[in-house]
Amino acid sequence: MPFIPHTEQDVQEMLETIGVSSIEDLFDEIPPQLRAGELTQVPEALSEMDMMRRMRERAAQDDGALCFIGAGAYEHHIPAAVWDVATRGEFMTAYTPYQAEASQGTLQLIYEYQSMMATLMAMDVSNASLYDGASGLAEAVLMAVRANRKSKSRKILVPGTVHPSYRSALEAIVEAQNIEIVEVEWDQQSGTTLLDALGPFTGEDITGMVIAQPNFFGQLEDVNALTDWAHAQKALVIGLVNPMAMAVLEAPGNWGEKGADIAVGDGQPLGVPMASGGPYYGFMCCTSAIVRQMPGRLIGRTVDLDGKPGYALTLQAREQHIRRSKATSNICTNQGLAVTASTIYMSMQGPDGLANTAGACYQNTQALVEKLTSIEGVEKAFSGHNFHEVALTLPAKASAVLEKLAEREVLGGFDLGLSYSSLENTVLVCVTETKTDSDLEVYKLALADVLTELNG
Amino acid sequence: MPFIPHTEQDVQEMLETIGVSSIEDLFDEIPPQLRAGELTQVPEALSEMDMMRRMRERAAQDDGALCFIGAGAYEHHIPAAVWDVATRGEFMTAYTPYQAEASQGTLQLIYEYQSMMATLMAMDVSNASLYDGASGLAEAVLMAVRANRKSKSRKILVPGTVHPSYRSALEAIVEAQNIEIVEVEWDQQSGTTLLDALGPFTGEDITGMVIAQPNFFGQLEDVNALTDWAHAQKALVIGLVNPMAMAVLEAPGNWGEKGADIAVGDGQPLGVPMASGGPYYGFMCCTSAIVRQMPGRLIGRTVDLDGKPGYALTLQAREQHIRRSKATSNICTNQGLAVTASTIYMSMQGPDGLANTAGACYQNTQALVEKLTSIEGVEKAFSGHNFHEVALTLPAKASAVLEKLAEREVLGGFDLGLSYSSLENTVLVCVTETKTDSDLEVYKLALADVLTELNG
Amino acid sequence: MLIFEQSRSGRKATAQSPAAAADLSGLPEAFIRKEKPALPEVSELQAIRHYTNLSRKNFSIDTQFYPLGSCTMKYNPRGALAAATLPGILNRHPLAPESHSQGFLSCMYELQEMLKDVTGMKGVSLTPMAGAQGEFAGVAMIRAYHQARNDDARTEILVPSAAHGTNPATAVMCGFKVREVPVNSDGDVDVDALKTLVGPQTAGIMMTNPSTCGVFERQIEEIAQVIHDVGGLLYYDGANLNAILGKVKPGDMGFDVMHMNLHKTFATPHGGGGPGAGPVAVGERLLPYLPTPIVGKEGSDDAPSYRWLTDKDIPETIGNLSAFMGNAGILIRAYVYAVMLGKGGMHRVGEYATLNANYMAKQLEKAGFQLAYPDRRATHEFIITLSKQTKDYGVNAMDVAKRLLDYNLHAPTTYFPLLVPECHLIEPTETESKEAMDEYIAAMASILKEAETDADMVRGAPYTQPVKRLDDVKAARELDLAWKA
Amino acid sequence: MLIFEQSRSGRKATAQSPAAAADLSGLPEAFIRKEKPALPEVSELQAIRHYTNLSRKNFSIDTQFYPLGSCTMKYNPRGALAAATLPGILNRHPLAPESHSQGFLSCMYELQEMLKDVTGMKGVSLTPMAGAQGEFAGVAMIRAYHQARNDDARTEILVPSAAHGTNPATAVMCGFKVREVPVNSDGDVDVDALKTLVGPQTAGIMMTNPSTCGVFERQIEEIAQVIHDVGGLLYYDGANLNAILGKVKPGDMGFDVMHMNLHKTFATPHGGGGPGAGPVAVGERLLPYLPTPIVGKEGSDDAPSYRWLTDKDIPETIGNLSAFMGNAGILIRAYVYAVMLGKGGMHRVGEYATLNANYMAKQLEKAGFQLAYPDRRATHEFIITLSKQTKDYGVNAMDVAKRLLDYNLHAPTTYFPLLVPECHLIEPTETESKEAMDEYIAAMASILKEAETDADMVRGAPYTQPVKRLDDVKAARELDLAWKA
Ligand SMILES: Cc1ncc(COP(=O)(O)O)c(C=O)c1O
Ligand SMILES: Cc1ncc(COP(=O)(O)O)c(C=O)c1O
Repeated sequence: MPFIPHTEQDVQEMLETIGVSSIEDLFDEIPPQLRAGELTQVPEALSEMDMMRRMRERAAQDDGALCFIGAGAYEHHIPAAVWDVATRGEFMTAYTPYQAEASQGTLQLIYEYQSMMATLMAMDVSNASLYDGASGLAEAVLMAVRANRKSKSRKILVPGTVHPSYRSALEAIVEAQNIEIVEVEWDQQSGTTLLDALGPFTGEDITGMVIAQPNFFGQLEDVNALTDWAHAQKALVIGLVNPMAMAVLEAPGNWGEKGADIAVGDGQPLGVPMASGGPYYGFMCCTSAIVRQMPGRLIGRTVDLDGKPGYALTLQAREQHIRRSKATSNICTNQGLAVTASTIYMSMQGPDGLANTAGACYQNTQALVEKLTSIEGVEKAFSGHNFHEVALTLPAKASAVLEKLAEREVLGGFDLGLSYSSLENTVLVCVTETKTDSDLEVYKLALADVLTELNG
Repeated sequence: MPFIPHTEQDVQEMLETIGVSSIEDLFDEIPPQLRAGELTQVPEALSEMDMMRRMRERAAQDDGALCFIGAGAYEHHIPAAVWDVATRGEFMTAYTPYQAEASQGTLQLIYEYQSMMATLMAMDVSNASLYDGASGLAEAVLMAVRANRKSKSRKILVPGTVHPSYRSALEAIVEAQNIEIVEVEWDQQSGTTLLDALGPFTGEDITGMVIAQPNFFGQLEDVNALTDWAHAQKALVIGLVNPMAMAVLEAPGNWGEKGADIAVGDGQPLGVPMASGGPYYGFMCCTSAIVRQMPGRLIGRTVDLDGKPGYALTLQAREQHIRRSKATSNICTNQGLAVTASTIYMSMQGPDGLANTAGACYQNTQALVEKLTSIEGVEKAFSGHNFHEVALTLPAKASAVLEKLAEREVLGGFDLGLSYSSLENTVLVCVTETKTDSDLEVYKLALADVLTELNG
Repeated sequence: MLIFEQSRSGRKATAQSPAAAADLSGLPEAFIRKEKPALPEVSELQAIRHYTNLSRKNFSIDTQFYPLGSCTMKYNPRGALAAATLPGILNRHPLAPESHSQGFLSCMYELQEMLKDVTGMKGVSLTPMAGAQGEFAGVAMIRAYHQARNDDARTEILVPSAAHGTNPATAVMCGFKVREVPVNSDGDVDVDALKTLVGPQTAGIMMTNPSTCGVFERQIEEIAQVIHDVGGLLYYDGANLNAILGKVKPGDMGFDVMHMNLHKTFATPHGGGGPGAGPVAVGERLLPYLPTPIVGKEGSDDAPSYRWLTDKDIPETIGNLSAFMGNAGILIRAYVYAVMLGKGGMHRVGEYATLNANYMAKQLEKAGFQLAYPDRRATHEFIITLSKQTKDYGVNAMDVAKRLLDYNLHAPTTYFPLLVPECHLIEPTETESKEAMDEYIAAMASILKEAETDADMVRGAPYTQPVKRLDDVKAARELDLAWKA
Repeated sequence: MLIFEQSRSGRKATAQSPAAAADLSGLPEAFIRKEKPALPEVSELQAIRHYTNLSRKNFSIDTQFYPLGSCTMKYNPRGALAAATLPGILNRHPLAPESHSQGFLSCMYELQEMLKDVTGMKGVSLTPMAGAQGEFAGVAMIRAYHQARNDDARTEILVPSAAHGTNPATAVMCGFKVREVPVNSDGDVDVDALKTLVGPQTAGIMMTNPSTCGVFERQIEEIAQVIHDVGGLLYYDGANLNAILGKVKPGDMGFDVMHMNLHKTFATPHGGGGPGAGPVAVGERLLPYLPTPIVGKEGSDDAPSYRWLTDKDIPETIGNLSAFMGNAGILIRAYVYAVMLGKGGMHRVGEYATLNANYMAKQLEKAGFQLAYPDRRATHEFIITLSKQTKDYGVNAMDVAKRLLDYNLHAPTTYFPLLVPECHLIEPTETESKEAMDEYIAAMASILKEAETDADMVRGAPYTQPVKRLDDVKAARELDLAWKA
């Protein structure tokens, strides 16, 4: 019996203690007509050896291509130590630190995580994690509505340059909350949100505004101006950022005059593998002023009976297990282990290491742009500046090009036509520090080849 | 500076404390003419990311073929938990448990290992490990010479069916000890050591005799008869065995009337990866009577000041760090981590699991023999019984066949012609529990194909 | 000591990032960060030593018996970790083209099918990232269902008083009002009261069965009838599925929609608080509303091909709840667990989980503890109440829980469900041995003696942990949520 | 509790072996095992919990400062583990054909070349499996060299009295008599005495430089002259290579043959006692005798091909010392370490190892401890002698070592080298931070105070470990080496 330790004798002794004659008897309160028959879609058990063989075969099917896709999930080097330590049984197989005295490891780690994320975002505080960036954005919007008591409109401005899946998740999650999500148009030339586009909203009651940096196109937004504009409307500013980029780009807490009120995003770039989309984690930081509106767990530093420092869950009255229907969110289980890995990752990078890594992403992206735009008909879709993603316009349909590139084992990027009808010929390409010059050359040759094939 | 934590300030403070002005000054006792110039064969540093990329590329070069080679290293399923636990920092980055109180983890584990290995071999005691099976055999021979005080001849009988590399390592290691290693001829028909071949030695002063089970050809030796014959000559019996096989085959301690005196072999099959030949470990067991002649570390159970059970290095007076030139061996560092993995492996198999695994090896081997001998000209080289290796005679030179099989990504076995001139057309094939029916079919089809190509 | 306190300015002892800073001069000043973040500057060894030592301050399944009720702290097979970290799986980009995803998609598809089978449902979406998000998806589907029928009056979700906090919190997130349904003293829902609560305003009910009282809701069929009769739907909170896995299918009990906690029932690790996975399963009526994406299968069984189903395939979907497909890596682990368990193992889970809980309940009762529902069968978990000990010795449920830590045993869930005073909710799971449970039972007996003879000592517990009891009030009053230099 | 004590007959809670027993009826009874081995029968969870908890009873580099002299307990990069466990490396059969080995062989060839460079030698064989086997290979080559010249009179190996125990033990295994060379009070070899010991009977000398006294042997050139003049050869025990890595090459000092301890200098993990790797390097004269196998390179640098060199290529080889090529997996780790260190890093190792040792030596001296060689520079390690404390307070080197454990610091090497009474041999290594050393220095100062004020307490240490001091006499007298039911 895989995983079940009982011997025949154990079972007999236990049944005797209970005073029944078979395990079956223990189910005698269940109406017989409800009892399930045999499972038909669950095959016979495989041993670990056979399972691993199957999984190796399946993994190999998907493996091997050079990946230039970003669009919310980024390939970075993860130090071997990060997951070696994170998967230690004591971290991996513990649960939520309800018994603080027996969970100081996890608790102190999360306190350190909160500290690191707060400083990286230049914000006062961070929570212990939300599910991912997209659902995190929804929680940030809900929080802004709770926190901005003076605003009555429940209106949130969301630029069209925000990740399309984030926007749809946001819609799905806040759907029942009577919140008005207003899309702000983006500028086709710069691929960013211009102050002009906000003109119509000036003077209105705006509850909050989302500002992405870099935005979905990889373009840098004028976050200072946007933040100041939003604050002038008494809106709360939600900075949606790539945390890796914050090692070199100005962080939400320092945007404009007063800084963003909430910073949110996906922590995946910080030591979490791409893994088909998860587990990642949503990080969320905010100013002290509104911490009591934060969703998710918070760890505080305190002292024990002897006055010794220790760590514990705090402000639990915001949470569902205490406040039930009045909680700030229904979140319970969060993304602890991914946070554990990220914390170790950040400690192994330090401020300079992280800046160098982010810088290498930027440089490599510039280098690829140079290479690819040397191919006739390939051009940067937008003016302005990028971090490590860039929209390139191709002399062919992006979907066709990407398919042909994949046949050459190059995953060339994200087809922007899927989300923006005006961008059918545009591909969103990402280059991180993991790519070498020869990788870029492989991409270039493959693309030239594909375009020749498609366009003759 | 990879791995070196010193800041500029640290260095300055430390130099001041020492009272020198530069690190260079610390080397002022070294004659200047001895100072090395720049290293020319060590390239510039790679980051972990770049190193891993290189290593992944190199690993991929060697990966992917189906392996039917045995000949001393065996592919077995290793439960994922085994090395997950063995590579915990506390096991992996500790050293020899000199400070017993701070090493009870390693010490108790070795005590458990000794217990497991002793019961698996049906012997009284086990040491904590030697380097590998081959060097372990040499240590066993040296031990037998020390332990058999009544024998003066220093003559050791070693059947020709013992692994050729083990025999050459034995020669190399005992070379200076004035020991006579006598090869016992093997029977060409059965591929085993017959009592007949021992006739000439009956009545002589024999110090010890090595008996392999299974032998290098995978054949089962008549261990009972051989043991009794050797004991009749007052020789000590050294059983050289595959520990996996001992789950189903009679163990050295139970051979013949009195059982072997020493059991030795390579522990690799018990949870240690093939890894190009090591690290494996040599196990060694013996009877209580001769334990004081054992080489290597021994862990004993004792009590602490409070009478609480604990574990410590014991009988250290056999070892080099105490006895120096009078030690039983020069071994110091042994193969601790491999032993750690094996101990966990054995605990996760149990007696029945190990027997089932060994049994599956045997069955799969039988199945492959049946398949391959259905090809014309392919035959079992020897009569008698096998465990999980078998010598097959081919209608072509083994070296040529193996080369062509490798081109088809089948590593078909070991070319016995390399070690036995009479067996140029014979290949030693191994099948473990890791092979499926379809693997065997792949081998059969490839072999048929190769033979057609070679023989037209 | 905090990692920050080990930091030294300029320490760069790492092979983990490019040695040189990049040239950022192409970027305008306005975009560039002015002040470095105060991340720690430590060596690789310092980081490893620090976090390795931190880990050693945790209790965990791998190191202790951990009978945390409602959380199903069962053995997390290491093989699942090995499979999930195979490079082809770990490094797959979520938006990789289907041509480079067939291996992964086939696993997800098979998992969907297995989950349909064990739940007795008609459709599964794997995307919710934990139980609570599964609840959200489920209740959002109930909402979508009523909306599609223009049945706008359905503004209430019923929740038994014993329910987990996520249930009412979720109902509110989905725009409903919450009405509590009372529970009888035998742990079953008060059906008469229920009948008075339902009506055209009833969107549905959220139930856990076995309930959080650790008993099987015997009138479930009647309850389903009552709810369905008024046009409501039944939501099944699958947190307790372990109790009946392979024995009863929620779909057969009349539930219309449910989530599973794969980090409980399917043995994926809890990770110090997560990540989990909370797939939803639905009956016929809610199929059109499943959250995206889902994996579809095309072609023959011999040469299947798999593809993502999105809002183009499921136009009435409630939408996507995350950027990609949820916690894929956890889903892989759950798939692997199911594959290693197989049909036979799947049937055994509920059996042995139930056997263990009933054994512990009986032994603790013999040892002098009071069961909350002494006349009921325990399911996979059970409740004891320490009201008597609280009254007699001034030793309450929390004191006993803390004292257990000194016996190197993790405490059970305390003070939940709220309706049983001074309670311990104890869930051994099927992967614990009789010996482990006997040790716990002996510890409880011993603590009971200690309470009689030295209540002060018990109230001061624990004594053997890295810290003693912590000042929670100070933590909340003098908020310190981030280290400052 | 032992794993055996958790065993229950018939427990088969595993997905780790075929579920059914095989049919062995094809094998004659005589071959078949009659009685099962008494291996433990436990569940996967029990095994994991047991061994995880056992590991927690160890000190290790990953959890503590571990300044064990002569052992170079430096940080073991986790990246080396990751590389060594890549499937193509981990699963390569040692006898795989060269067509399927080019990746592996290229690493081994490059490692050989790097080791030649750092040692200043002409040839390297990677095969010895630890330092002691490297010593064996080296001295066996010295023997082979003299034998090839029919120089049969050379029956003696000289060994300084401070030498590690493996040196004399090895010489004896190679058939030599051992003669001890005295060491002066400044830690250098007594060259005058040496001159009286050498002659036509001298096969060679085994030396460690820096010596085990933690000082650099300043007269090494003269010693080389003396030995070479009488026709002997010089063996370099590379255990202390960390002190001079990138600074001095043994080949330049006049050594003819040496081993390296890759588990020290090249940062491969010590594994609770091993495995290590002890490659040998030789000068011109001993090239023909190197142990097999070695990796050779053919073809151009652009399109190299690698192959095994065996006794066919090296007919005078002393032979093979293991079944295959030694501890390949450790060699891979060492290769990775060298690659990540690079030329620059390699030069830094000796520098910072030396800086750390000299700093600690000075601070401990200031704290009131007596250096064994106060007028010498420390190398990568240094010795303090606690003779005074032993006399004054009855607190000896062992007591202080045990007390350090209570400060959560691993003890240094004690009572080695034998010629310094009551000694601690302390080696911080270059990967430890100033803070870690300061903590150790403070602990030592504190223990000194304790010795003055409460010697009994110190003599009873440790108090914080899983056990107190163990009864070694009982362990040896009432031998219990294996559990019996
Ligand atoms: C009964 C019950 N329902 C719902 C949940 C919420 O699940 P999750 O924590 O995965 O969001 C839990 C988990 O703690 C639970 O015990
Ligand atoms: C000086 C010295 N020589 C030789 C050795 C033996 O090396 P190994 O333990 O690797 O066999 C050691 C190791 O402990 C040592 O310190």
